[in-house]
Parts: sequence; structure tokens; C-alpha cells
Amino acid sequence: MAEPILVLEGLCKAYGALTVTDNLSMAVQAGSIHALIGPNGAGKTTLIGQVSGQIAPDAGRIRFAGRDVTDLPMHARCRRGLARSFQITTILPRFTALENVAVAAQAHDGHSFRFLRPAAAEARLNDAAMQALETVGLGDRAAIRAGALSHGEKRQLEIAIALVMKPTLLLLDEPMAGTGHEESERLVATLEALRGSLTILLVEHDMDAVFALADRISVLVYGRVIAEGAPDEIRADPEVRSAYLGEEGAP
Amino acid sequence: MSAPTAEPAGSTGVRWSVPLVLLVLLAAVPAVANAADMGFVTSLATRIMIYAIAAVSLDLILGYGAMVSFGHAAFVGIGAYAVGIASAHDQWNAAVTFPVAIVAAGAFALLTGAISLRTRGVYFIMITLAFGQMAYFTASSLSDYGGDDGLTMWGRSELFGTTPFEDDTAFYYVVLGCLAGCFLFARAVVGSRFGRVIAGVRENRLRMQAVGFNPYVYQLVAYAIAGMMAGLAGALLANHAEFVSPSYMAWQRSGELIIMVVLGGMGTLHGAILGAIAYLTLEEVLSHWTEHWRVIFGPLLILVVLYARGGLGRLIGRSGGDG
Amino acid sequence: MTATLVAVQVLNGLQLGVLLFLVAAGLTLVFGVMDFINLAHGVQYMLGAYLAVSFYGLTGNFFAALVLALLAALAFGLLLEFLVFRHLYDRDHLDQVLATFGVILFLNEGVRIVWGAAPLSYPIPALLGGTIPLMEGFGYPIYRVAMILAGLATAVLLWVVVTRTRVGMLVRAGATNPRMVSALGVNIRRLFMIVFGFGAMLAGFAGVMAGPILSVEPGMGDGVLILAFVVIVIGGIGSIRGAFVAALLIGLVDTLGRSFMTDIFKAFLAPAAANQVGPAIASMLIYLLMAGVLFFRPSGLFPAAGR
Amino acid sequence: MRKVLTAALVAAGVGMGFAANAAEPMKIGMMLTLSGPPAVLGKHIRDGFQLFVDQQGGKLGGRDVEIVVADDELKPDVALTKVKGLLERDKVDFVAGVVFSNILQAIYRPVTESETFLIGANAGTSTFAGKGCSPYFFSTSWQNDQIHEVMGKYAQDKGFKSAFLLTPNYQAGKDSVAGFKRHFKGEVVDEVYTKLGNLDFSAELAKIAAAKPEVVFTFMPGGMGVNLVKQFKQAGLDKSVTFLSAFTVDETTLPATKDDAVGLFSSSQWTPDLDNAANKAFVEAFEAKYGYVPSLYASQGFDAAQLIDSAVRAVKGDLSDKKAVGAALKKADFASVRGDFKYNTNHFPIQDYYLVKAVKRADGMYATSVVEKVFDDYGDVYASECKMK
Repeated sequence: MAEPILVLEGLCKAYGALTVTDNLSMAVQAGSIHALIGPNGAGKTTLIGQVSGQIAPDAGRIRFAGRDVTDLPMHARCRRGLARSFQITTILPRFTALENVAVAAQAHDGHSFRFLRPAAAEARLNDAAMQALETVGLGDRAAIRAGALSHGEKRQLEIAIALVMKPTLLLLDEPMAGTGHEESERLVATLEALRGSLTILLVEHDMDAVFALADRISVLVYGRVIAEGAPDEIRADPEVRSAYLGEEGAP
Repeated sequence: MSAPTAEPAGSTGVRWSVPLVLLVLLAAVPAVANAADMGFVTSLATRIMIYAIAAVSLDLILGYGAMVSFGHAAFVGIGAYAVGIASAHDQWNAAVTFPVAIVAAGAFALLTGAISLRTRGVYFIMITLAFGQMAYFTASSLSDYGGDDGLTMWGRSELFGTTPFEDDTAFYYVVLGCLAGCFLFARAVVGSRFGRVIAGVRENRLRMQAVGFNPYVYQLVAYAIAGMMAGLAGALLANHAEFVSPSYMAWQRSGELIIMVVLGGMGTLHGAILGAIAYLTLEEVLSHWTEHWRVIFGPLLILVVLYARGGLGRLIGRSGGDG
Repeated sequence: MTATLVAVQVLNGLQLGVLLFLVAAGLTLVFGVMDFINLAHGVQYMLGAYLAVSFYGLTGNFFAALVLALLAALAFGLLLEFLVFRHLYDRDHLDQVLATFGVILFLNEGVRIVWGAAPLSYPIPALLGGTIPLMEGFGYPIYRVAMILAGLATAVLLWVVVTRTRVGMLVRAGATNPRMVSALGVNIRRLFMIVFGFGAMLAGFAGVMAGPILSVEPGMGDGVLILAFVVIVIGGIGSIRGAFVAALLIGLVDTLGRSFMTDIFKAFLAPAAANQVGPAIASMLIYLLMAGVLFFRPSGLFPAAGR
Repeated sequence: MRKVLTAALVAAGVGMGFAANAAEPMKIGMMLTLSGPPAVLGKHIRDGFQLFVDQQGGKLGGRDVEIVVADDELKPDVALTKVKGLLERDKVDFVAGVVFSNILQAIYRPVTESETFLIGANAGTSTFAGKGCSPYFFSTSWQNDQIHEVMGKYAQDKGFKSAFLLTPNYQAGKDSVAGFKRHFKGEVVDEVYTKLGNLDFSAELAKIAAAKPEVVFTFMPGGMGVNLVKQFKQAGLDKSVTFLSAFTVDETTLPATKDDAVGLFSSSQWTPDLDNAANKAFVEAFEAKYGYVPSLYASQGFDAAQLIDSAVRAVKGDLSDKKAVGAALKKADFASVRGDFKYNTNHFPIQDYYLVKAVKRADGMYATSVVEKVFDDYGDVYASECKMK
């Protein structure tokens, strides 16, 4: 098997006395959909933050695509092909949906120290953005201001923003949170269609979605991985059932 | 395909019709003033346009980048001092002094911006004030160049032996040209890739980092561009007044520039021009009427905030626009 | 340069610091709790002094004037809150800047119309009139010592109010997380009014105290306002403790800089050059300090958590 | 209201124009600082000027007068715009006033180059007394250095051995130190320059106490002077150090300093109790009209009006011959409230200078009072650099 695309080695992060990431090590295989589950407060979002570069770990290393990226800031990791969505919707509210995506495309298409030519007239950016919007089903909402989209649409917009960067690794932090049933199903279908073309690290509470999508699942409790394996193994793991699944009353 | 723009203000019609009308009106000022035998109005309008250039440069970073520079007058002052000090050494060629003024102001912006942009919000406001004050006190201590009293220039700049600045009307059109140029440049910048990044950082810094931009670098470049534009305004101001003084850099001046931008409506560029015109014209008209003009002017500002949300520019945009 | 001189200058620095603290405390509370930039805070300081001038003229007694002026400053602060400020709480910072700048223009000019342009004053109360001999031929005015003590007493009082009372708890919570406070069902409007009136009164108190040693004139609040902003930014917005530490720091740095900067430069520069460079550096010292602090701590010395 | 309307129309770019009419009254523009803390100086000059005009029934030299007051806000570029308004819009025949040197610096060229007479009623910058002198500039005050020289001369004559100099850190402050040192040959124990607009002098006073000079010489105009004087007294330094000052203790600051300033020395070319008939009448009329004691600034404003009056009268109201008007101004043919007054070649006065001190008058008001004459018919040192004859 080839080297995993993402390797975490002994990551630690504490806020005062509260340890959020506790000597955590794990690996994500290239091309897989890898789900990260765990109860609230298990440290999932903090972990995504450390992988994306938003939060600096206290100790440990992060290797991405064969290189140590621990000391790189978020924007530099992004340029190496690491894209993310946020648990709390993070978009540009006064930009249109299209512009939200186009500006992300722009970050990966030459440099942005161009001062005179109208960016809105750059067909290459707009076309790429439009394609990403259509992928997530927002094609007909392109001209709407992002702030005016529905919650579910905003979640889809986040995915489109991430997709247009053509990442090798996509970090999704609870993309289904707060969305309706139909929207969730649509999102699952979208992600399913992406399988194989890129790697996805998915944090999600919606167990239907997780078990439908994931090739592998890691269970995070109190900042540690207590179990990892294929969906069936996880479903069968008694420790997981008692620590997590049982509590949630999920399947 | 024509995509809508990221610009927050008004419709396309307002964005172009208001500034166009403004520029046409400004272009007519000297002729009308001369016909009415009131050449002084040309001088007043020249000063207003110079401040409008500085205000446009401030709006570029304040309105589009949410960088509230409270030391903006320092850039104006540095531009003015570059021209003034050059004149003290008998260097009158605008082809030399203007680039020096612009580069000097830009360099100061780059240097101070590199430090200031580590902070956000009010902390940014205050650290830019700190650098503005340092520039002010430095200029005040330049006793070789008049210190606090300022430095009288015994003439205006030349251009390759000609004197396009000497005649007040000709100088007026030079300033008008600079204003139009700066405005068009700023308009282009906010619609460009670069401008999109700046506006994106204003909207959501984290999002822009997450798509791969380093906000610091873009903000710093924008800050330097604004500094250079303000430096140009300073070079023009020195030529207009034929006098440079540390008072150009006082914090009150930086405050007035912010007031002009907010008054006119920030994030529109033409609002900055409108704000400069409204602020300085009102000051002139009211103070000619009564010595206690501030008693009227102060409440006027409050009323604008309370009843004309988004400044004068929006007021016009609402009533006269096509949107 | 003797140890006594240094000691006297430290006292002077403390006294300036205490004065700045009184102004900055209200400013940082209003800013921290309401997220409101009140440029008019400086004119409230000025008004305190002018009101004291008038009440002194009426009563002929400093302490009576002090009490009356405080009440009037409080009333005036509430009036301003009612007329202008309460309409601006949910506005953009820059809208607040524009409107409160209008208030400054109006009040500076209004004061000039009512009281005239010439500087005014009122005397130090006889009770505090003496001096403490510190150096030969130079006494340290008891009034200034009283100012330091009054300022420290106010600081302690504020500390007690903020840490030990329900209002104080809300104020602290408001500085950290304004949304949470309103979610608690607290009457946020009333809390704002209390904080605002209290801040105005503190600024007025500083003005009354400053009147006998400084001249009372239109625009006297503008410079103080800027210094107070420097203080709250160095201290960390919303932090009373930060304002206290920063105010004393600014007071000391400014005073000691003015006193000894030129002498320091004389040690390695020609006297003429030192006379040129020293005062210039001394003038910008507090700004250098602020830039330095913000360089290493971009949210001030005591950043309010969660902001 | 007409003015407002006019300005508004013009500003809107559709001005109609109200051309100046030859039959209209003579116009005088007054450029004064009327906002911010130093506004009181401008007010004194204006009141003094206005008093004389009113005494003449609204005329000067037999012609009706219209006075246009402009507030320079102590900002040079504002002053420049406004002076252009006075010259080009109002078409004034004279510009009078100017409190501060930096304002004079800014407006000097536009006014004199437009061949309009500029009557300086306060600021007396050395440049314009020397190389930059102009046939269109006349001062009714002094050259900046002279007031300070009085103090240096006095300290020298009295045999004081050591002096401590304290001034704001700006050009006029540095000029004052130079002026003081011109005649004072004793030891200068320290020169301290404070920030302009400094409020609290506790640090400087402690330094003075430590340095133990015989005299302290200071130049602290406006509110700074008020603070310094009050704090000087509060620290008890007045008991051990002689306080010499310029533009610090005068009738603009005495209402604030009151008893704290009584007994402190200053220098001036004029005081309210200066003994001459013109002055007695002036002070009496001034106090009756305005209810406060005039300062030297008010006297300079009054003399500026008198000077214009004398010149206009001499040319019989015909201002078209600039040379004749200039010559008439140069004669200074009026009874100055300061007594002797004649013009030097550079159009600055040759006059007497006095040591004065603050007193409380019998009527409870505070004023300055002559102690002794220090210079008699004294001209400034820059006149030799002026090329005019």
C-alpha cells in the first residue's frame, strides 16, 4: 500500500488544564473517505483545525502528501491541496454565490496581484466556479448574495468552494449539520460521486451518512482514537457501542 | 458572461453616474468661477479635490478592506514634505519630486503597515495613530525646515522647464486630472482580482485563508497603494499652498479624512469625493456665516448618521439611482 | 539628577496616570460592554471642569462644587445617552465615530459660547492648599497627593463594584460576551445607561479634579481623549485592570521621558543636537510604547477573553 | 444670509457673481485664530480693532468700513484658502490680524504678491522682518525676538547669574531662547523644551527646583502659561526663583491665574496703565464696552485700526495709488496707545519696551503694570537684512 496521504503523529493540544488532543496518531489513505466520529467535546473540530493549519498543535507532527506541513500556515497548506469546510458556516456574505467560489478558484489560478483587469470578466474563473456550483446543485443560485442563501444552500456552497480548489484532501467539518433530510441526501450523493477522485476526511454526526459513505471510521473520545476500522468493525466494536453509539442511540 | 460584482454599493448606474456628474461639475468650476469673478472658488475647489484624493485613497482600504487608518494624514504630510524639502534644496522638477513624494509615502506605509497589520479593529486604528503621531513629531522637530512653523516654498513645481502648476486654473485641471486618475485606478483595483481578495478578507478573513490566501500580504500591498495615493495628494497640497507644515500630519487631519469618507458613504469611492466636497464646503460656507459654525455643523453630522444610513452617497443612490 | 528628583518625577507620573485612569475607565467600560466608540468622552471631561467653574462661582466652595458638578455630569451623560447614543448601539463603529465627533464639535463650541474662549479656573480648596517640602525651595502640592489618593480610591471602588456586585458581574460578562448578557434576560438598555452615566461621571470627576491645576478651556478634552484611547488600547479593551496598569505606565513613561530624555541624549550627543532630538523623542515616547506593546501583544496587555 | 447663499451657489458651480462695486465701503479682512484654546488671542485683537472702528462711527479714514472676519483654525492651509477668499471673493483692501507665525508664513506671499496691504497685529516672524520684508507688510506689534530680548537684558542688568529656560518645542520657542540669550551673558543652567500644548509642568518644575537657578525665563502662551503659573505658585517656587516671562502673564491669562500670577514679571511694549492720553481713553472705552481688561493683543488690534485710519485719511480715501498708501502707512501718523511709535525700514515698529508685572487692581480686576523701561526706541536686529529703504 502507498504511503497514506495524511499522517498524524503524536498530536497534542491543550487549553489550560483541558486536554483536547491527547497524543493522537492516525493515518488517512489516499482516495478513501475517512470518517471521524465521536461525542460532542471529543476534539473533532480542534483536530480538523490542526490539520488545516488554523490551530497550532502543542506537540506532534502532521505529514501531508509526503511532506511535513506542521509549521505551514493555513493558506500555504491550502495551496498544497488541502481544502476544508467549516462547522460554523464560513462564507463571504456580501459576495454572490458565484463570487464566493470564483475567488477560491482565483487562489489556485495564477497570482492575484492583478490590479486593473476586472476579475468578474475572467471567464476561466467564472466557468470553474459555475461548474463547482452545479456539482453541488447550486447552479441556479449563482447570482444570489451568499448571505441570502438558505442554511442548507450555504453548506452546499462551502462544499463548492472547497471543490473548486481541486484539493487532494478535503476536510469536511459536519457538512450536514442543521440541514434538512433531502439536503442531506443530496449531499451524500454529491460526496459519493466524488469517491476516488480525491480523499475526504469527514467529521459528521449523521450516522446514516457516515456509514453510507465511509471506507474507514476513526472514533475519537477525549482527544484519543479509541477505535478505528471498516464501518462493520466499528459497528460491532463493543467499546464504541458503550462509549459512543449507545449513548447516541444511533443504529 | 457578465457576472455581478463583489462591490457592496449600489447599482452599476449609480456607481458610474454619480462620479461622472461630479467630475463634470468639477470641470466646470473654474469657468463658472471666473465668469462670476470669484477666482477664489477655484482655489477652494482645488483644496477640496486634493483632500478628495486623500479620501479616495483612504476609502480604498477603509471601505473595501476594513482597515481604518487613523494615521492617514501622515502619508499626505510626507508627500508634502518631500516636495517642500526638495524645493528648499532648489529641486523644482515635478518629474523628480512627485515620484519621490509618492515613493516616500508608500515606503512609510509599507514599513508601518507591516507592523500595524498584525493587529485588528480598534487596535489597528490606534497603532496607525501612533505612527501618524511619530511622523508629526518628527516633522515638528525638523528645525532646518521650519520645524513647527512650517516651510514656505517660494514657487510651485516645474515640469521639464515648463510651469503647468503656476497658473491657478491650469493647476486646477492638473489636480482634477489626478483626482480622476486616482478614482479610475481605485475603481479598477476594487473590481480586480486583487480588490476581490481585499474585499474577501474584509468579509471573512478565515474563509480567505482557507482558500489559500495570505491576507497579511494583500492588506499590506493595499495599505501601501493607499499611502502612495495619499502621498500624491500631499505633493499637490504642497504646491497648492506653496507651504508645508507639520499640521498637515496632525491626528485631527487623519480624523477629518475618516469623517469625510464616512460622511460620503464608505466603500463606494465616489462617496469619498462627495464627503470631501460636503465637509469642506459646509465648513467654508458655515464659517463664513457665523464664527460659531461648529454648533450647526456638529448636529448636522449626527443627523446624517441617524437619518442617512450609509452616508450622503447612499442618499443620492436611493433617490436618483436606477436601482 | 538626584534620587529626590527621580522620586518627585515618579509622583508626578503617578498623578498623571491616575488622572488618565479616571478618564480611561469610563471609556474602556463603554467600549468593552457596549462595543461603542465614544469620542465624546473627552468633552465630558471638559464639561466636568466647566460645571465645577460655574458651581464654584455659585457656592464658593470646592467640595460643594465637586458634588454638584458630578451630579450635573451624570445628568448630562444620561441626557446625551438618551438623545444621541442609544440610537447608535447597533450601528457600525464608524457611524458612532462620526456622530460622536459631531457631539465634540457641538460641545466644544457650545462651551465657548456659554463660558467664553478665555481659560478659566477655580482655586485649590484651602484644606488641601499646602505643600510637602521635598526639595529645597520646592514643595510637592498636597492637592496633587490628594489627587493620587482619590484616583487610587476610585480604582479600588471600581474594582469592588466590578468584581463583587451583580452589576459588575454583568459588566464583566458584557465585556467578554455581549450577546450572552442579553440572552440572560437582563435589561440591557438599563445596564447600558448605568454604565454610560457612570463613565460620564468618572470623566467629569477627572475634569473637576484637574480644574485647579490645569486651565479650563474649550477643547481641553481632545488631547486627553487621545491619551485615554492609548491607555485602553495598551491595557486591552474592556479591562479595568488593564486601564489601570496602562494609565500608570503612560503617566510614568511620559513624565520620566519628558524629564530625563534630553539629559540622556546629552550623554552621547552634542547639547544642541540633544536639545533637538530629546524633546522630539520624549513627545512620541508614549506612541512608541503603544506601537511596541501592540507589536508583541496585538490585543493589549490584558485582553478580555473571548473577544 | 446673502453671503451664505452666494457661497452655496458658487460651491454648487452655478454662482451668479456679485461683482464688487466701487461705491461699496472699504473692506478689511481680518485673519484671526478664533477656534481652539488660543481663540482668546484672536478675540482680543478683533475687539480692539472693532472698538476703534466703532468709535469712528463705522468708518476708517472717513470711509465706511466693512469687516470680514476669517477664522484660520490655526491650520495654515485653511488660512490660505480663506485668505484667497478674502482677496478674490471679498476683494478686501487690507488684511489685518494674524495671531500665529505659522499662519503668517502661510498667507504672507499670497497677500503681499496680490499687492494688498497686510497689517500684522501680532505675529512678527524674523524672515519677514529681514530678507522677506515687503512694501505691503506693516506690523503694529513687534518682531518676535524683541519681547524676549527685554527679559534677557533685564536679567543681565540686574546681575542675575544663572537662568533656567523653559519654552515649548517649536520654532517660536527656540526663537525666544535665542532672543533671551542675545543680552543675557550669565550661565544658562538648562534649556527645557516641552511639547506644544503641554498641560502639566510638574516634571519641569521639579527640574527647576533641582537646578536652583536665580531666574527662570519662560515663554508659554495661552493655556500653557496658565497651567505653568498656577503650578509654579502651587509648588512654592515663587519664593526662591524669580519668574521672568514673555506672552505668559498677560490679560488673556490673568482671569484664569488670578492671584497666582500677581507679582510675576513679563515684558511688553504696552500695559493698560501706560501713562498717555490715548491709552487712558482706549482702556476706559474698551473696558466699558467689553467688560474685560484689554491685553497687549487688544492694543495691537486697536493700533492696527488706527494705522489704517491714518493712512486712508492721508490719501483722502483713494486707495488706487498703492505707493501713496504705502508711504502714508509708513508715516504711522497716529497717536499709538503705547506712546512712541515709528516705523523702521522693515516696517516693524521702533518703540519702547518695558518690564511689567501682574497686579490686582483696586477694582478687583487683574492687569499688567509697568515696572521699568528696559529699551528706549528699540528696533529689531533683522532690519539690516531688509532691502527696503
